[in-house]
Order: sequence, then structure tokens, then C-alpha cells
Amino acid sequence: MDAQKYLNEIKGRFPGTADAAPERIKDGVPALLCPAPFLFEIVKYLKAEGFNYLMDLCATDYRDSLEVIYHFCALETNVKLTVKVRLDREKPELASITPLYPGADWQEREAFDLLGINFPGHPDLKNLLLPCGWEGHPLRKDYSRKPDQYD
Amino acid sequence: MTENTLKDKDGFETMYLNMGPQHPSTHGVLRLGLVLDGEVIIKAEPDIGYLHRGMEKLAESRTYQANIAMSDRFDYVTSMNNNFVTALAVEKLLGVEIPKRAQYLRILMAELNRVVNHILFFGFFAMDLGATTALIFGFREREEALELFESVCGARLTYNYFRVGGVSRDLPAGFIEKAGNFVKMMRSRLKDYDDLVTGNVIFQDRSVGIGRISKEDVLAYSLSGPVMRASGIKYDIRKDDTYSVYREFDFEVPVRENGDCFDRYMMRMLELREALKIIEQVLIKLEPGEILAKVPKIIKPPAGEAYVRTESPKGELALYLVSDGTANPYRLHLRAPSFINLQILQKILTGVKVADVIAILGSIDITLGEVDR
Amino acid sequence: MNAYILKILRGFWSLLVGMKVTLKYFFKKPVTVQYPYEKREIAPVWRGILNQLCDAKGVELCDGCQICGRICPVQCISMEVYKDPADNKRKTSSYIVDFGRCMFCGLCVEACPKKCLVHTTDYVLVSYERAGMVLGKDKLVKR
Amino acid sequence: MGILLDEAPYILENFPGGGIVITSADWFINWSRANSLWPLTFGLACCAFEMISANMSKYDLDRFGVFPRPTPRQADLIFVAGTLTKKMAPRLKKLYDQMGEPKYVISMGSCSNTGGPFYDSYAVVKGVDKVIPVDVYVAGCPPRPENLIEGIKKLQEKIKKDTIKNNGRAKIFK
Repeated sequence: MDAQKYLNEIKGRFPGTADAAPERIKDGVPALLCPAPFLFEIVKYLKAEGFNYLMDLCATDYRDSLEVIYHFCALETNVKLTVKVRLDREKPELASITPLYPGADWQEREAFDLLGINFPGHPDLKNLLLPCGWEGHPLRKDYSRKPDQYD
Repeated sequence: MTENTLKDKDGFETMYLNMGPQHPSTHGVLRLGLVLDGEVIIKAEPDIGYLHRGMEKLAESRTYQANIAMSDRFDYVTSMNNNFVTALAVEKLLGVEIPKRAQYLRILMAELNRVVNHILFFGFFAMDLGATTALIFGFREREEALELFESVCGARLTYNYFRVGGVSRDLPAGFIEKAGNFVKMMRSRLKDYDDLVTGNVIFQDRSVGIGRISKEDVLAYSLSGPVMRASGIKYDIRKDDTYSVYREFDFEVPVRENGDCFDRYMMRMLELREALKIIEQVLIKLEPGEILAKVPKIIKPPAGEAYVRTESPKGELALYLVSDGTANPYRLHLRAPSFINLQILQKILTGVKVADVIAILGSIDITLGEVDR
Repeated sequence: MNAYILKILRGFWSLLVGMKVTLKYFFKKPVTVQYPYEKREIAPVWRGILNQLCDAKGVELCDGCQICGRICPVQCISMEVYKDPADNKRKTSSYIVDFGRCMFCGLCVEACPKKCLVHTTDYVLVSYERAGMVLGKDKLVKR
Repeated sequence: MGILLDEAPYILENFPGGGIVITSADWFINWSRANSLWPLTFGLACCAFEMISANMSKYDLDRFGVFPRPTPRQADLIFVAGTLTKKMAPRLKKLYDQMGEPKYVISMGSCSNTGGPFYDSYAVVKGVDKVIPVDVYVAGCPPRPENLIEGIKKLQEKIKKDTIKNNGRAKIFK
């Protein structure tokens, strides 16, 4: 468990970070729950520590809050680490990590499009998959839609 | 295609070229907005979502088994690999042990599908560069492979072969012989492919040195699969972060250094040979046994989440699955290799001649079903 | 200049090598199946149009348990069930499958407890209107 | 050609023996139309691969005079092969409008027939016939290439029943 070392280091450095319910995560990858304002700094730290590959970025709606999940990997040592952020459902805002990992560009746009999470600092945040002018965010659990002429 | 002229900030006339969504060479319904200065691209902007079917939302209203059936339609060229990752994720949540024979059958099917995908890549890439014969040859071999799939699972494209805890059907009589013949035939056909396309000077002129992707870009843009390995990073999830029983098989991870279109093409041709090698080994190792573990009829994994990575022919195919203890997944997110590999287009198309767009797009090997989901 | 000519010659040679491959297949038997006249062999496990089986006397085996309809991911199977007063058994008065929507996944066949729902190797279903793809009992039940 | 074909039936009807001319003209025109269906290469999703297979070596749609064209201006048949999404629907309509008359549509596979596996999706059009008129539906998910050939044969049957009397004025006043 090499990644645990980084986890403890981060927990010491950034107050408010904690382990994210390890009993929920079945694959045994250490996960970190961090407060939204620190995210950019933590990711910056992780990148400097050798987590050079962003495997995946996605978001989930947990009815009371939104959760953004980052899966990082250090390709040389094959150490994996998950970072989770809980966001307010009404006004979800999270610093964009696209300046650090350009590969996060479309994944953040996808989260913006389908779950309505705002990423300040993103170079070009606009909808990606849905047509222009689509109302609502389909991946939210309470999404409902009026039938249109195509239904 | 619509064309119009715009003036950029220095007063030079540029042209906006709208390529797609209906274009014979964009591999589906991809739209590219290209700003051109003469023949050179100043800015390229891929516009996706023309095949966005909302599959991640639909997954939340389907059972786990139905989700495996739906996963055939994520990337319809590599359905078996999609089945594989979905089944693995559910099994990780459930914590079931898979019988040995089922493991081998899964790998056999996944590798056969890798062969099919790379044959198709060969055909379409050569077609994009102007060689029609290659596509006709490619589809001839693909039909042979599809016949194998059809005899096992009863469909040509949407297999729905994997079950939670194993596979749905055992091999029919004579399959091993037929598959062995297919591997032998494929080996001899690969020589034809090399004579026909790889050694062709026109083909090389149009692909060598075109669309270089550096190592740094690969990491920054999280590229994966053959695109990554063509740029000199030796990382294959089957070897480095192994899953299922891949560690029992002996195969190489080919690497190329230049990262141009030709290297990405060669990567697939080399991987195809490795996949054939794995198929041969599986056919020898297969032993009679159970093909389905004991799982409840209605699958209700305990609450939790799992992230499973696999190596699909297109790259790193991963699934993030959240269960809340009911019969339907709470959230299913696919890390689609095509979706993430496609992002690099914005960067590498800048400064490229418009004739090379198709070559570069073809060499990345995307399926729009997976890009848009 | 020399390199230029050399390249042309090399290109010409590679062209000849490619032509040799095509020439090799020129004299072989064509792979094309002349479809309407000769048909390809379909695998017996082919997931085609659904059929309902009957027993030896021609009585339907289906007892209207509705499992196939519930398990169908696209809900293309619908049926009406009644209780036959003669032998006090459940039976279906109508059994409709919308093949316009069916995704041919085979989950219904696997779930059928009576094993009376089967896929046939029949794959041809074309029609001029949507309703032509909705098949009822008259087409589905195999006596 | 257009005016000649549009007006000829009404003029010919007034002459003795004109009916024979019309029927033989019908036969000839329908024969040539039915055997040179040029489809637009319009692949959307999974079914596109079965459509390409049907065009390739094993099935070879060229035998039926079906030869894919990359632009709608040269095409008179469109295979809607795959899922039509709401983002794509206006584009399909535009492509269809660009095709010259007479034009035919084959809806291929469950997705384009009724929405199929995505029947309850927020982003999918529930059947191509909500956007453009469909002549032949081919069922399957995806249909085998043989099934697609059956669909083309069915379309040819439909074309062969057509008459030039349905052109021009009849079409306008219908």
C-alpha cells in the first residue's frame, strides 16, 4: 500500500481531508475525501509526486450532494489513488484541473453538461454532448423531461 | 460541407470548414470545425454528441444483466470487451469466484474481438488513405471471425455473451478446430496485408511523420492503448495491472517510438499478432469444466463502488460502478478510450494540412458509439 | 535526383508487390454468397425471431407467468392472461412481441421457466409499416 | 425530363393506345430505378457495420445495383442505420431534403425503427419516421446483411408498383 503514504502526507498538510469510506470501495484503492477549496492544491501536489496519469474523472449525484471522483495513477510505479470531492447540490462549483491535466478538458465539460457542475478556470466550458439549449442535467436523479416532437 | 470566409484579428482571410457529421471518413457522426488558412489548419474543434444516447442514465433503470446486454452498444466493434468490463465490475461488487473455463472463454472471446477490431482498423485506415482493396480484404477476414462468434453466442455484433459469474454458453462442437484454422489463416493473410499496404510507398508517404504525438502529450492528455504505446510508453493493463487470468499467458507488449500515424498503424498490426498468440494458447489450455459460477437469479450486489480497468483494443476501458444494494446500478460511468483519445485532435491538428486530417483521425481509431455513449 | 528516381522505382515495385496479392485472389473462388439463390449457414444458436413451443398434442406450454415480459430490458413483450375455468390453469389470450423494439438479447429465453420460449434461426423480418413488425400469437406459436 | 414525365401521362391518356405507352414507360422507368438504387453512406451506429458488411466482399450489394455515394445529391436511397439522436435529427432532415426525387428511406434496425434499446432515453428519437417518411422497415438489432438485402428487395417491389401518373400534378394536388 504505497498510496497510503501519500494519503497520510496530504491529510497532514491540508486540514479537513479525510479517508473516504474505505469499506465502500471494493477494489482496495485508497480514496481521499477532500474539501472543494483545496482540490486544486492537492491535485497539484499529487502531480508533483508522480501521479502523472489521470485515469478518469466523473461525477455522481447522491441526492443530498454531488460527488466528483478523480482516479489517478502513477504509470511508473503503478500506484493508484482516488480523490473525491463533495459538492453542494444547489450551487456546485469546483476548480478545474484542466491546466494541470489537459486530458480533463472534455471530462469536465461532460460533468458540466450532464450534471451541471461548474468548473471555474476551465478554458472553454460549454456543453459537449447535448444539443445547444438543452434544459436540465440528465444524470441528476431528479431530472424530468417534457416530451418533445421526437417522442 | 459549408464554407465561408472570416477575417482573423490580423486581417488575414481564413476559411471555416465544417466537416461532418455526415462524412464518409469520420467513422460515424463526428463533426470537425476547422479554421483554415489556405491549406493549413489554424484551429480544429471536434464537436461530438451526435450519437449521445444517454446510456449512463439508462443503465440506472436496467438490471445488471440487462446492462451487460446494453454494454454491447457502447463500442459496437469491441462488444466482447465491453461485456468483459461490465461483468468484471459487477463481479467485483459481488465478490464471486469465476470458474477457470469461463475465464479462459472470456479471454478467448476478448482477444478474438481484438483481432476483429484491428482488422477493421486496417481496412478503414487504408480506405481513409485511398486504398479500397484493403477494406474489402479486411471485411472478408472479419466475416470468418464473426462466424465463430455467431456459432458461440448467436449474434454477429451484439453478443451479450458474458454473464455475471461466467459466460452464457459453452463452445459448440468443432469450435476449437475452427478457431485454430482461423488463427492459421489470419497469419497467412497478415503477410498479404503487409505486401498490400504496409510496404506500399504511397501509404508510407502519407503516414510516416504525420500527426506526431509526443510522450509528454500522451501523459498530459491521458491517452491509452495503441496510441500511447506508439509514442514509446510501454504500458499495457493486461500486463501491468493485470485482470482475469491474463498473467497465465505469454505475450509481448509491442512498443514503437515515433508516435506518428504509421507507428500507430504498425502498433495494431503487431498487437494483432500478439492477440493471435494468446488465442492459440487459450485453445491449448482449455479444459472441460463449469462455465457459470453460482450466482443468485436476481443480482443485488451489496452497496459499494468499484472501478475496473481493462485493456480494450482501443485503449483503457474502465468502468466505475456504484451500487446501492438494489437490483439496478446506482451509477455507471464508462471511461471510454475513444472519448479520451479523441481530445488530442484539438492539439495535433493545429498546423497540419487539411489532407492529413483524415489520416490522423483514422490512426487514432475511434468509435463514435463509445465517444458519445 | 538519383534519390528521386530511386523512390519512383521503389514505389513502382511496392505497387507490383501489392498487385501480386490481388492477382493471387483473382483466380481463387469468390467469397461472395449469392444471397437469394444460395444462403449462408446460420448457427443453430442464432438469436432470431422468437417462437413459442407447444407440447405433442398442440397445446401451448406457456402458462402466462410474465417473467419474460418483466425481464425484457426494452419491454417489448406484452401479454394478456386469463384463468381457464375448464382445467383451472393460467393461459394467455394474447402474446405480442414488438420486434421493432426487440434488441434480440436472449434474456427472455434464458429466463423462461417452462423453456417454451425459443429463438429460431429465422432472421428475415421486413415490412412497409411499423405495425408489420409487431407479431402476435398467430405468428409466434409453433404448433 | 421532369416536365416530360410530369405532363406526358395526362396528354397521352387522351390518345388511343396511350395507356400502353404509359405502362411500358412505367415498366422501363421502374426497372431502371429499382435496379440502380444509390444509397447515401449514412452510418450512425452499430447497424452501420452490418450495412458496410453488406456492401463488402461477402454479400456485395453491387449485385443489386446498390452502390454507395458519399453525397446526398447523387443518392436516391438512404439507409438510416443506427440510433438517431435529437442532436442528429435536424441534420438527417437536411440530408433528406437535399436528395433528389424520387427518394426512398430504409430504416434499419430497432433503434431507427422505434428507438429500440434506447426507447426510454432522453436523447434518442423514437423512430426515424418522426423525422422523415420511411418506406421499408428492417427489423433486427442489428439485422443480418441478408435481412437488409430482403429489405432492398421489398423496396424494389414497391418501386415496381409505382407509375408515372403519380408524378407531377398528381403529387401536387394529392
